[in-house]
Amino acid sequence: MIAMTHAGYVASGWGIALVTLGAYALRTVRRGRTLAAQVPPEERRWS
Amino acid sequence: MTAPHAAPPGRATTSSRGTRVLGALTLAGLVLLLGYALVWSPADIVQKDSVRLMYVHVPTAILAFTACFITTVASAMWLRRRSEGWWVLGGAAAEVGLVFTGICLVTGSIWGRPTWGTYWDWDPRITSTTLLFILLVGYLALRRIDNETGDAAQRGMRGAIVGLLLFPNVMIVHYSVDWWRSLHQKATITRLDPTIEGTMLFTLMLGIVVFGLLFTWLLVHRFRVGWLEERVGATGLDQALVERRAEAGVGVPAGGSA
Amino acid sequence: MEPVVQLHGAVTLLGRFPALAGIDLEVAAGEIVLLRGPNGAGKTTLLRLCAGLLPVARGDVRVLGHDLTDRRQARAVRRRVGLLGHATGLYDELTVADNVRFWGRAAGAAPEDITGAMAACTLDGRLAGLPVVHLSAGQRRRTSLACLLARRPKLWLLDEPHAGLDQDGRDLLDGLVRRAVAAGATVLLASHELDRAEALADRVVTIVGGTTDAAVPPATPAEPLLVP
Amino acid sequence: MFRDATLIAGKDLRVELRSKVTLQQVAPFAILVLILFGVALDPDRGILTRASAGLFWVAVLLCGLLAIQRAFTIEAADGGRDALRLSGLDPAGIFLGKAAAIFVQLAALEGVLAIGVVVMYGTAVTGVVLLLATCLAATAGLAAAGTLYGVLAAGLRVRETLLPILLLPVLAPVLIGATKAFEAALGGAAADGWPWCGLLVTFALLYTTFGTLAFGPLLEES
Repeated sequence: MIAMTHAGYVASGWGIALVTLGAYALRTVRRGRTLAAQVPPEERRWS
Repeated sequence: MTAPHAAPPGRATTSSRGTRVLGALTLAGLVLLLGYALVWSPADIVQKDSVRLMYVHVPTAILAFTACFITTVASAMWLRRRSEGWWVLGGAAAEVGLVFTGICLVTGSIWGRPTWGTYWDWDPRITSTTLLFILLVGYLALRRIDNETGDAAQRGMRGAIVGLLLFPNVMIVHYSVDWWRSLHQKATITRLDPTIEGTMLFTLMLGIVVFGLLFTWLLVHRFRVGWLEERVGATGLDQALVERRAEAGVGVPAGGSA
Repeated sequence: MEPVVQLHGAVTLLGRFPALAGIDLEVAAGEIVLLRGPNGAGKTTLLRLCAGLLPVARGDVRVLGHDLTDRRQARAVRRRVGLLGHATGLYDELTVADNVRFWGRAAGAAPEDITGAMAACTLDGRLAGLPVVHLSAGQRRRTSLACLLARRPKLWLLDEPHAGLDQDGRDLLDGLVRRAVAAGATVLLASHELDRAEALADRVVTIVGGTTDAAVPPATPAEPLLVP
Repeated sequence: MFRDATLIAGKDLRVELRSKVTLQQVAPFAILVLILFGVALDPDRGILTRASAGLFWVAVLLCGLLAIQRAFTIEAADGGRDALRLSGLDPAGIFLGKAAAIFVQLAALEGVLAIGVVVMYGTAVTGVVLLLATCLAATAGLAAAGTLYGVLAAGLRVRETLLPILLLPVLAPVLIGATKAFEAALGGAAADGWPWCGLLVTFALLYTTFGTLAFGPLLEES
């Protein structure tokens, strides 16, 4: 690993940021899928 | 956080060609940013490597304020046009903004630990960002309650007024907190302004661009989720009308205007 | 003369629930129309819709020449309408006189209208100085009626007005209604006391399940839903 | 509009005179808050005297919340909102009337609190002109923003818990401005306090104008 001071802080900071964003993105996309299934295709103007 | 794989168009999802391209672009940018932020950009002489957190803290702060601005504009447009789209956009921007504000605060306090030795500091930016977080929580709480009334056009007034005031409030809070704290820190160099130039400046700019793309991608998806929630809600109305009229032993209104 | 109240296919939502699901109704000037129907049929909602208090989800609604689908006109109607319902809008801490004076002056009534209204509702004696919180339901309703009288509305919307009134209270109410109609007002009332209400009304309209299109007048009332 | 405002303010204040809620419940609460600060912050080490400006205004803020919630429970009593809509009163007048009534009650509470702070915290009062100006401007801001968010939260089921979280972050600048202006006045450097007073005046004007415009649609919707 590259010699780095405060490695723990940098890793945890970036780690938490990416994990939170990832989780939020997945949750949103999954919610989108379940909702999209209940709506007739023409209502979804983007696909 | 992979961009949605090439789902066949038409399959029930909120992704589209546009979001897939945007998603791929964001991912590539993120990899590049991580390279620069963690490896290629130099450590700060004073703070050493903890400065690498700046590349996530500063962009998320900027995008948090942008989200509030979008919500205020969306609320203003809703007040003028009363169309559902603006109402959904207001909510989507606020929610994505809340996530970014949360990340900004967490990375800010982690970054503060090695530099100041404390997880919290009455630094004007941290204080006003925290108040911004609570303003967003309040706005979203109000919207959740407002969502219970069925008629989309009529119910959004409360949320729109608070939404309209969101960005002005953020600015007033930011200005007064800044003014309040600057009385105490006239000469000190706060850790947020280490001298930035060269690769550090480039990495920061890259960070702002990449997180901006991510923000947009999330906003588009969250908007579509909100839009679908409205559609599901709306279809419910016709169904409810049929059930209600069934009580009176009557079918769908013969001449009733749609 | 254009009818005072004109509804066609009117739909109104209370939350997500379509309290009114297609109402067709016409009330001519000077007419007294009785709304009949089981609990939860939407009678109260219909009265509040005619008062311009609820948004029109679908269909068209015209009251006193105003199209209520347009919010500004809905607000303009309210000044010319009197709604007497379960809720009286009275301030408990204030006295009867204070309440009638407040609501009267709010509607721009002249002082003599206010004292006249209180006298007409036999409230000018000992009752006037009593805080509303100590009044019986019937007395509260008479005070609320006085507030309505002071505003001289063109359209009277009465939601079970006889409920809680004693014998002479009901005679008083019927007298005031007849006098108002003679003076050019129109009345739409909902009531379960059919004997008294039918004596007063010129015409009866039945509402079930939030609609006036009921195929057959309900022998047995439909499953009543809990609707305000 | 101002005729309606005086009518509403008169009604609210008469309700208050009759029910004496602010006098018998909110005022003692104000004193209680001061005592709690005293108990919590160990009166001997002079913290209370130094922090009296900030503690005063936090107490005012908390009492303000109660006064605002009270102002709108009166309306919700017995179908009051429908009656208000039917009354033909100009919504802007209703807003100004209710804000004025809250302003008067808050001013009275601030009087009580001021005496409490001077007596209990031993604060020497200097720069009285700035103190009064700050009180006027801050209370106007509190009343205007409070009335706007009050009617907004009033129609909702969870209004007791929603109002604080909506209103207090918005009032943070008022708390900062008022405290700083008071500290300048009490610290003898009154000149530094006037810019903060300016902030309070702008805040009050902003919210009064916005409240007058937004009150109608808000009364309409909830």
